[in-house]
Amino acid sequence: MGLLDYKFENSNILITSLDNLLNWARLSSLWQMQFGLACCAIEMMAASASNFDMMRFGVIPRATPRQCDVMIVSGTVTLKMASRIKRLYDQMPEPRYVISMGSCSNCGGPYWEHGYHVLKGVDRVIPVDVYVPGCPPRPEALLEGLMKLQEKVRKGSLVKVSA
Amino acid sequence: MIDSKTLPTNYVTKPEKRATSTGRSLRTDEMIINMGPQHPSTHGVLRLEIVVDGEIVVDVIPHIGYLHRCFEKHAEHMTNYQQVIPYADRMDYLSSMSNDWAYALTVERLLKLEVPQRVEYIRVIMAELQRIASHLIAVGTYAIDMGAFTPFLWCFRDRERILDLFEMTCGARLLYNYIWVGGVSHDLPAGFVEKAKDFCKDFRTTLKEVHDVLTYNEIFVKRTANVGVLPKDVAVNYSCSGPMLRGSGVDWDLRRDDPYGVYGKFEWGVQIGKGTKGTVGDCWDRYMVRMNEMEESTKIVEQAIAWLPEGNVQSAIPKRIRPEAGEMYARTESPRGELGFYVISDGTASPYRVKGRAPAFVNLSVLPEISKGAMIADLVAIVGSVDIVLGEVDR
Amino acid sequence: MEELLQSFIGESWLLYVILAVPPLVFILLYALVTVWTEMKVSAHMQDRVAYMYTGPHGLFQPVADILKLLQKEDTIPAAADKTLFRLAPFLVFTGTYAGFAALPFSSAYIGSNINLGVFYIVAVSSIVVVGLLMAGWASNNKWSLFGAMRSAAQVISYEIPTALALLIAVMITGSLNLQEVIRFQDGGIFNWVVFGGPFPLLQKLLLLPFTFIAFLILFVAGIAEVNRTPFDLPEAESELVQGYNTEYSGMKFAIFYLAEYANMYLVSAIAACVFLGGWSSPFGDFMSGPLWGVFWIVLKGFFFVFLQIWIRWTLPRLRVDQLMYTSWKVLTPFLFVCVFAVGLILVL
Amino acid sequence: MTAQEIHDSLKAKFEGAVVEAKLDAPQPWIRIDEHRIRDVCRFLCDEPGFEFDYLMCLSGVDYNDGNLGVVYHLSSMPQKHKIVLKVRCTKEDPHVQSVASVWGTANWHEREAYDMFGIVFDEHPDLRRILCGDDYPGHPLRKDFKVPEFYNGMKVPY
Repeated sequence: MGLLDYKFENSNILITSLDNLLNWARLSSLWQMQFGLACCAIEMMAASASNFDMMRFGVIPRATPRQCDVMIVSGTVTLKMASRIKRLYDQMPEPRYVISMGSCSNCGGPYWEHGYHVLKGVDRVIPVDVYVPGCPPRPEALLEGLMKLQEKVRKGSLVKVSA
Repeated sequence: MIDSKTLPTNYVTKPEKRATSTGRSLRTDEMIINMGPQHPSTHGVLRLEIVVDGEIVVDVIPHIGYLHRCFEKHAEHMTNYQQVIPYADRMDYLSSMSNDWAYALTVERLLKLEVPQRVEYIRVIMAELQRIASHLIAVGTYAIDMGAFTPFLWCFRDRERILDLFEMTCGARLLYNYIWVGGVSHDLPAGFVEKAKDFCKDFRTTLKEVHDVLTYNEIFVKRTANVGVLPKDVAVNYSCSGPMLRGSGVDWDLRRDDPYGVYGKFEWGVQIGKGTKGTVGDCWDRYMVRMNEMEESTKIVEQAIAWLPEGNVQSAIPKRIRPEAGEMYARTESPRGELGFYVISDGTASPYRVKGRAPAFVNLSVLPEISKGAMIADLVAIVGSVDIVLGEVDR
Repeated sequence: MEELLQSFIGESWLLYVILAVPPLVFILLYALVTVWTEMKVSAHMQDRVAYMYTGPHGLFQPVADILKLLQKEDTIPAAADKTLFRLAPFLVFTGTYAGFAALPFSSAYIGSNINLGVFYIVAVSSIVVVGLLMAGWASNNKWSLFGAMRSAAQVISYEIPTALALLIAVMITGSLNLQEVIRFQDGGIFNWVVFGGPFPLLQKLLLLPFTFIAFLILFVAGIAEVNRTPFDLPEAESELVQGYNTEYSGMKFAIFYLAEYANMYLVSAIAACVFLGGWSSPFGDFMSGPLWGVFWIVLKGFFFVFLQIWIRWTLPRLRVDQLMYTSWKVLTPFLFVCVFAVGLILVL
Repeated sequence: MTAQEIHDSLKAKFEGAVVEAKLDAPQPWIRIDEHRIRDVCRFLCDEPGFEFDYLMCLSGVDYNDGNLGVVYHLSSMPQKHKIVLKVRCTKEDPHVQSVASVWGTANWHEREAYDMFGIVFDEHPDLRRILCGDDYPGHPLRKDFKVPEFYNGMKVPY
């Protein structure tokens, strides 16, 4: 959530166009955290490599969570890793988004039953915006997930939403 | 990233267990840094607890287990020997084909089963293509560790061509579930042979490109030669294997020395480190062994394609395999080294115990030995040259 | 330009404000262009296309980046030294921006036409080091601290070859004022200091090897001063995460980023001024004049910025001891020889 | 050297250390007393003619009859022969001698066996859990292991 999000009482033409501009900036510059967990990380790397080139969408991998907008949880989250992921998520500045990539981080994937050391879904520790299914998802699927996230960002608003 | 102070005390090694620098007249304090689990150069979720004296690494304590996915427990709980294969796939996700083969080979030996000749050839083709793909990632990420970004993307570009070949064979890009006990899941599709031939032909150009921009680059040589030297005896004592062992000048390759499949029929050479740019067993040697192995693998693939026999791709085995009670350890040469599976059967349809002997796990354990006294930048170079896959280290 | 403005508004503080604005505008515009160019150039070296969906060929991407960074939460770590943490990025940018003050953009415009221009730029760019050290220390992060220590050591070490290389040009041109240095080289490509300056042929030929080496070293040391590959140790991604700016987010990080890019141009422009005739046209009187001057200096500056980008995406990174070795045991001795030889040739 | 010869020499050299052997199995194995395994390994590693310099694998096993076991797969690079050694210990008193001083690689393998089965390797240089967290309850690969309901506040079962 940004500084101005949901701070205005009424909507008018100025605020809506500012909305559009700010959302456009956010969605076209989703810097990704350079952070791989397991098999899916390789597909994530493939998605940022030459053939799929995630940078077309303005996604740049950054090494530090402080400069990231989107965390792609790519792979199995183990119990030992979960606290670290939580911490990394906490270190990211708002507005921040999470893409859960692959079945493992969605729900435990193939490790759901006997995985005594596997967290069954990363959404048990941090909130997730987009789930990308697959084991592992193809790079195209990740790009689709990214576009879904962009759609979500586009819907953000500065205007207070009444409950 | 994560400050050691805020973690429970048992996460940091006790001072008396750590090596310390001595012989300084000026009293200086050492600093403990955590590299990882999120760090650009740890190739996944490895955590290194580094004790540094300025830029000099005094001690390294690897902490693993951040990707412990309970492979062995899952293997015990499967109702069928074949069902373990997808989990074996996910062990070393950069060389799934080799993992499948190692597991299938173990069970086949347990069953005393001979597979059709065509299967053997297909397996060799797949395993060698996989070796190239895996080494391409190793070399590419190594380039990133050294600060050169471009070779990484070139490597990935050409790896995609191998993945295309795998995809047309079994439909998956990364985790294939292709090599089964007793055979392979599908026969090679039409057009595979031509495409593979084309790839082998073009691939040598890529290798030359990488050689030009990276291998003989003066800065790269300076960064890797004489760094992280792993002496022969230490390598053997720590049971290192694969490029790690061969980089230290040990002429040992399971494809030749403990043969399996049809490797005996092909003409190729075992590549060992020669210390061209520095000492035998340094990072440059390990890197070079990988580069040369890719070339040798291309040769093997070409020969295997040329001699590919016709025939069945599945041997007649029951759907539920019940090997007689017993145990078997079989080892294969995966891209990272000796990949072994130790399978105990109790006569039922599910394995009693499966232990994966992961080469990266063993290779990583030698890291503290070879990185003491190096600089932080060297440590990155050394970790990169070990070529670990955390999925395999932690299983 | 200064005289012209003075005739309009007289000697007031407004004059200096107006004089100070053009470099700032230039830096902002230039950074937008260069960020985009860097990504596109690197992408085409790597068989990619990079930005595509923000405007034609992603042309508005830097704008989106800046707008996004503006919206980001401005985090300050709890354990950080908050005052220094806030101050550091501005100090870094101030150091760079102050350097632009003595940088001539054309025969008619220079922020401040001081006599000691070259000396001033060398001196004032050292402020950057203080800022970087501050950033690394205040972050209370071990990787940041490493980055800061490295960058301090690096920038200070490479200041010496830079200064010596500049000294050679100063010896030849006989002035520390950058406008004078450029005027000295006016009159075509062969009057440039890198080709020996406007001297008789024999003297030119004698000077040529030394000036050329000095120019190359200035360029290399310049890359090191702005912390770019192969000298990007302070923010070596694979070693130190992001180095001194690991803990910085949002606009503070953007200012670091901006300062880095501005620095790139600064070192390129200085090299162009003292060795390649600055704003003077390579064709003598053809295409020369105050406005053409802007064109030439920006073109020359951009050429070297492009070279820096090219090098960055090709070479691996040096290690910290090799970096020091290069500065103290290779570049500096070479330059001492050059300084001595150039002095000898000039005296004879 | 065949398994029979190795077995005979071990029997001659270490009286009472060889507990049991199965030499006609596809991979012949010899069971050694768990408190003498290090000396046996040291002998096999150093003695000319044996030279088992390469520990391929070290696995813990739960035999589900109240016994735990450790299996050592040895091979020799110069002699190109292999042998399997085994030891057993009870679940109540799971103590086995460490061989980390013989082969460096045994260090991590033994830590893994300790982590997964709770087998304590005496005189191991640094016996800590390796894969699971330090505060993880139980030893997961034992057949009687029950998955904890919660770990550090995180629900474990699906």
